[in-house]
Amino acid sequence: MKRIMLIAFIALLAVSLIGCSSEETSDTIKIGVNYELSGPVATYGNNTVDGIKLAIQEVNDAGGINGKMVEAVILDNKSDPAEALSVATKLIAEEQVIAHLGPATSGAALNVVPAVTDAKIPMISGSATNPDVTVDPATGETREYVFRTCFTDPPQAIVGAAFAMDNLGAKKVAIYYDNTNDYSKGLYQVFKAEIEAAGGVVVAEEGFSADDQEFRPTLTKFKDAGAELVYVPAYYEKVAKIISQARELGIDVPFLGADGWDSPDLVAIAGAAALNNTYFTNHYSSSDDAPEVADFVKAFQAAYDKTPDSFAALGYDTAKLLLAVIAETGSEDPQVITDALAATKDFPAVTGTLTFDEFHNPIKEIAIIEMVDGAQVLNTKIAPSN
Amino acid sequence: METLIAQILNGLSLGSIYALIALGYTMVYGIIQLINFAHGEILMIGAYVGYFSVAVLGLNIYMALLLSMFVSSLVGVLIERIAYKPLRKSGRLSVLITAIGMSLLLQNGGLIVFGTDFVPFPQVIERIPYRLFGGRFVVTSHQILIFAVSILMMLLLQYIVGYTKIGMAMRAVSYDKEAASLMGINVDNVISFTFVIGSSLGAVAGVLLGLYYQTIHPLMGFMPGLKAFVAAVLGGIGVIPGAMLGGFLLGIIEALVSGYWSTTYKDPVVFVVLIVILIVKPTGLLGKNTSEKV
Amino acid sequence: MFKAKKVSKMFGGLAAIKDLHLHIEPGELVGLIGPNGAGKTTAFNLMTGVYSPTEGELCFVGENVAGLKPYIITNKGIARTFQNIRLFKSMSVIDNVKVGFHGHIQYSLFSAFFHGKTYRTVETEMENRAMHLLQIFNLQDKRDELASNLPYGEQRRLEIVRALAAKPKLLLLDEPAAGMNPQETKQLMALIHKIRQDFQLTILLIEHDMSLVMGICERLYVLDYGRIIAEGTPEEIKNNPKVIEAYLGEEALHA
Amino acid sequence: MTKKQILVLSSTLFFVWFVVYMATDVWGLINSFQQVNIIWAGINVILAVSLNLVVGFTGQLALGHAGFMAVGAYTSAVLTMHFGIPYVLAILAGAVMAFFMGIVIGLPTLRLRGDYLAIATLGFGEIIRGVLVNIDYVGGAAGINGIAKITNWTWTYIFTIITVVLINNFIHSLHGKACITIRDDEVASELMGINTTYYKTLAFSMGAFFAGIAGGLYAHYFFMIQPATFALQKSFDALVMVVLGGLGSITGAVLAGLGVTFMNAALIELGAFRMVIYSVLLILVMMFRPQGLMGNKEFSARVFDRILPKRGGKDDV
Repeated sequence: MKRIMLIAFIALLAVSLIGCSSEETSDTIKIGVNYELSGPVATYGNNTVDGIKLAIQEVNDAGGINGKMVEAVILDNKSDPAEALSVATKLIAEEQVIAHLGPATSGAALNVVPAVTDAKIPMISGSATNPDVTVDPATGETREYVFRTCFTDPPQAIVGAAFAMDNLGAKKVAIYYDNTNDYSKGLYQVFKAEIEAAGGVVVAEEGFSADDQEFRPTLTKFKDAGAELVYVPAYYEKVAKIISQARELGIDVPFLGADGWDSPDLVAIAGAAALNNTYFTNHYSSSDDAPEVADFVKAFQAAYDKTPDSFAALGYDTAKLLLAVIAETGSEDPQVITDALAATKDFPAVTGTLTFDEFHNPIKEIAIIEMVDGAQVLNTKIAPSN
Repeated sequence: METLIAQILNGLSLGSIYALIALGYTMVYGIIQLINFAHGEILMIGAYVGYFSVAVLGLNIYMALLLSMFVSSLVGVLIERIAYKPLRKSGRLSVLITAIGMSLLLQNGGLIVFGTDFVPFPQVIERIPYRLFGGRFVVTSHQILIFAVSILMMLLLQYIVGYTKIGMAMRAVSYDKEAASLMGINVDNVISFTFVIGSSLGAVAGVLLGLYYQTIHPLMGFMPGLKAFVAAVLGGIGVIPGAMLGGFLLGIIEALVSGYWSTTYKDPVVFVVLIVILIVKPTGLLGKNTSEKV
Repeated sequence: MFKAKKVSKMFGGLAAIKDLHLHIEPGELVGLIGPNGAGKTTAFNLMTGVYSPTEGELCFVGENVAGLKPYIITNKGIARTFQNIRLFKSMSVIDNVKVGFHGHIQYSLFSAFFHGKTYRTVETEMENRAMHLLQIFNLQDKRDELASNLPYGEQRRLEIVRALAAKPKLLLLDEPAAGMNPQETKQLMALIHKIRQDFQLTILLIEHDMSLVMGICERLYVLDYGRIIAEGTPEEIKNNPKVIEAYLGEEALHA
Repeated sequence: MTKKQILVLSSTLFFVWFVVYMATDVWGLINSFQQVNIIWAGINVILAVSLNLVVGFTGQLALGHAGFMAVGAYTSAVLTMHFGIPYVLAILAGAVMAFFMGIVIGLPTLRLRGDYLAIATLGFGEIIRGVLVNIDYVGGAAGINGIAKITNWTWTYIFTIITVVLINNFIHSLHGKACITIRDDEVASELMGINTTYYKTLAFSMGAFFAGIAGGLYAHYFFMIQPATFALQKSFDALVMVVLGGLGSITGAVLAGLGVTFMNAALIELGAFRMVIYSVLLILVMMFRPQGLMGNKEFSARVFDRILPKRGGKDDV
């Protein structure tokens, strides 16, 4: 029994140990970056952070903001919501950042929200699509300090469904979504509702899990169900495999997806031929000739020797937006920055001209990208109706 | 009926991959009764070596395979010599925990060295779908390749273990290490040789997995490795044809669960099957009964 | 007290024990001897439930115990020691003995978690009884040593103490004198005699040391190739030609 | 243990609680990051000590600890959110649920030899996760969000102390010793009249019970739970703590639980490198000190006797 006393002492010791953290006064502007750099969704985090780093590098190369350099404190949340909260508190309490970027996934972002709200620090996620991230579902009120630069699930799925029915003339669709991913599930639910509301039929719907590589059994099922279009709201790596396996099985119907498709690796994995007759909704196209997009793609390629995917673009936009607001207000007061962020209007982002609505969601045009012989071709641009 | 056959074909192709990985597990387990948790990671290393040989060194696929088998064997033997060998006399628990540690180390080391992105694997062998019976069933060139390789490997292993001198030494070591060493068998070398074979098999599986599923990733070995182990247990661990049988069965079970129920129940079902097998026939379908010495 | 009827044990196609017949009367001290590999330990394993016999009946105090789990058989009153000592190495000497009490001194799980009054009274009682047993075997000074740190002879003695703690009616000793010098063996013989008296035990022992076997056993069974080839008093066995052949055969093999 | 020792012990425990409580809630000395880590420390100590009961003391390599944590977390979260059950009751209910799952899983699988058990329990953890992903009532892959944040320093401390004391008591009882004999020599144990299956299942489900408590604490602090949180990685984390601390040492498990938590916090900037460090440590410990850093030693009571003014009575633990 007595050893418990020792334990108690050690607990005390530990408390005093973590009590002595270093306090440093800095003449830099500190931005907290809390992303998934390891663990199952490390790809999203790493690509987003590449974009963030590029944006900060550009600002610093141009002399910083008001003579101060921008310093990003980048920490890994291991793709774990609890760890994300831990990282957020570290950034806020110990690094004393004035703004918080990330995390990538909605689950982790939701876990961070109370911490930034308590500390009154603005937070922007580049890819947390769950509507609850910026709006408290219990009260229906917008969370004052939380913003996102990506779409929420509904607009993309609504536009996608309309495109499937009207432009591609598909009445019978199958949906194949990532059951372990709330982004994917969110799109699936809205898409299904939209299709059914417009008089279409969902002939088959299936979830896969993040570890899956073998999709033939389910695709065989879709084939038997007579689907005229397959909606795959997932990330490019799975999408590429799904489409190439489907084409091998002789499923020639169009495939439709969302911004998670956007990566040069989509073509590298699936091959150009398999991707013909596939479409996805996106904020932008890396083949877009708008100057912001072209410059960004060029700079990104120069820095990392690869083409940016949508995570990188959103990360870049997120950081650029924040830094622009800081520069504009000339203030390092988180409250001032928060208020200015909420008032953002027509910010020229790579992923489309950005205006925040009352729910802190961006209003952007949605582009429909068609894959033609391995190249992304802008099929049409649609402004979401809601 | 047609769908059923199509699904069984789907299952067979997945199953040949499990079988190929399971052979490696079974080899090592058969000789030193160790679940080499790091086998999946050796597979991953094999896949990356294959990738670099093709994409960076510009070697052809056969040279890439050889190089990847060589490097994987080296890693396998190193792991055995550094981490497992010193523990040969300590309890099972220690070795098992070390194996888990190795697996974690290689996974996380891989994430740091190779990055967290999925790397597209160069499609050096063309994917040709063959449509049978007017397109009702589809078999691709890759599926045939993997199926053939796994059968070939099984036969080769059977031959090595059953009809060669080193195979006899391996069997002797698996029965009784001490007696084997008294008979003049160099036990260390035999165990190393086992790891060479197991790891080479892992490398082949890794490269084929890369070719077949088009990407590689530092964590690519873990889940298939685990499933393959389940397959090995299902068929009777330590029994070479058992690994094969278990692999095919597991693949077919997964395909049928995905096809007739839901993909998301596939993994739970696989593990339920494992637990049931362990309870009903712990030695697996083709396994032999052994009892503990007192 | 104990009867084995037509007991056989097959491993694969091989019979380790074939048609074993044994009977032990209450209070007897019986020896089981035979050349190496004759199946003596296998016989013990069958009697204690480690193996279940392929066929045949094992009766203990009028009840068939064949195929029962080892812990049930132990709790019915058969305890044993092992040829290659199997103490609980990471436990202290006294804890090894306390574990032996397991089947007949207990308190509830609740007491175990909350260390209430029953816990304390039972623990004290066990402590006293364990010390008493250790004293008989002259191990009382080692009570807090780790079992694995004891010298070989003391480990053998501790195994017997642990078996006694299980309050057996029948005690099976598997080569209790193995590795002991003549002096120690002599002491052990005296000890076995003493505990048989004090605890009213029936004892069956396997032994290689002929002086010990001939010295203390009242009756002997000789096992060869899994079969009983002879039975009788030490005098009878000494002169039994079959036994001599079995042993000589073995010696010839060794030479 | 004498009355005096109990007094000193409980006042020390109270003092620790009081100091941390004041530092957090009144003096404001402990910032939010440190608070998160203190809660983690408690949860990790519970996980390490409870898994040690299974792996360290009973010698059964179980890799499904996170699965039981998930059962506790989900059960307690559903109870507080949808049924308005009070916090403490909900946590206990979660633990009881985990306990029963432990029996259901343990009874069949614990008959298996060590290495099969590892795989079977690992598989079980995956089954739990796979099933949770498929249940829409608990949010599927997105999990449950908006659980009341009730867990605080006081609750964590109480549950941690209770866990450590109870498991410590158990280990030093006859029942606990029966478990240890299984680790030392399962055959001999059975031949000493010990129903090994019963005790293995008991240790396993007791471990599950406390893992369930850890899950309940977790759910009501991080207010959101997802199946992915309770993946294999969490089970491995717990195993790392047990191995580092010492297979079969309560003190070791407590130290490792605290140590790993604070190391995690201190090395947060290393990101993915942390896992490499842990796995290397795991291997090195197995190679050079297979019994773990503390081995099966506990902190000797004598340390305290020296601190105390007068030597107390005989130590009963």
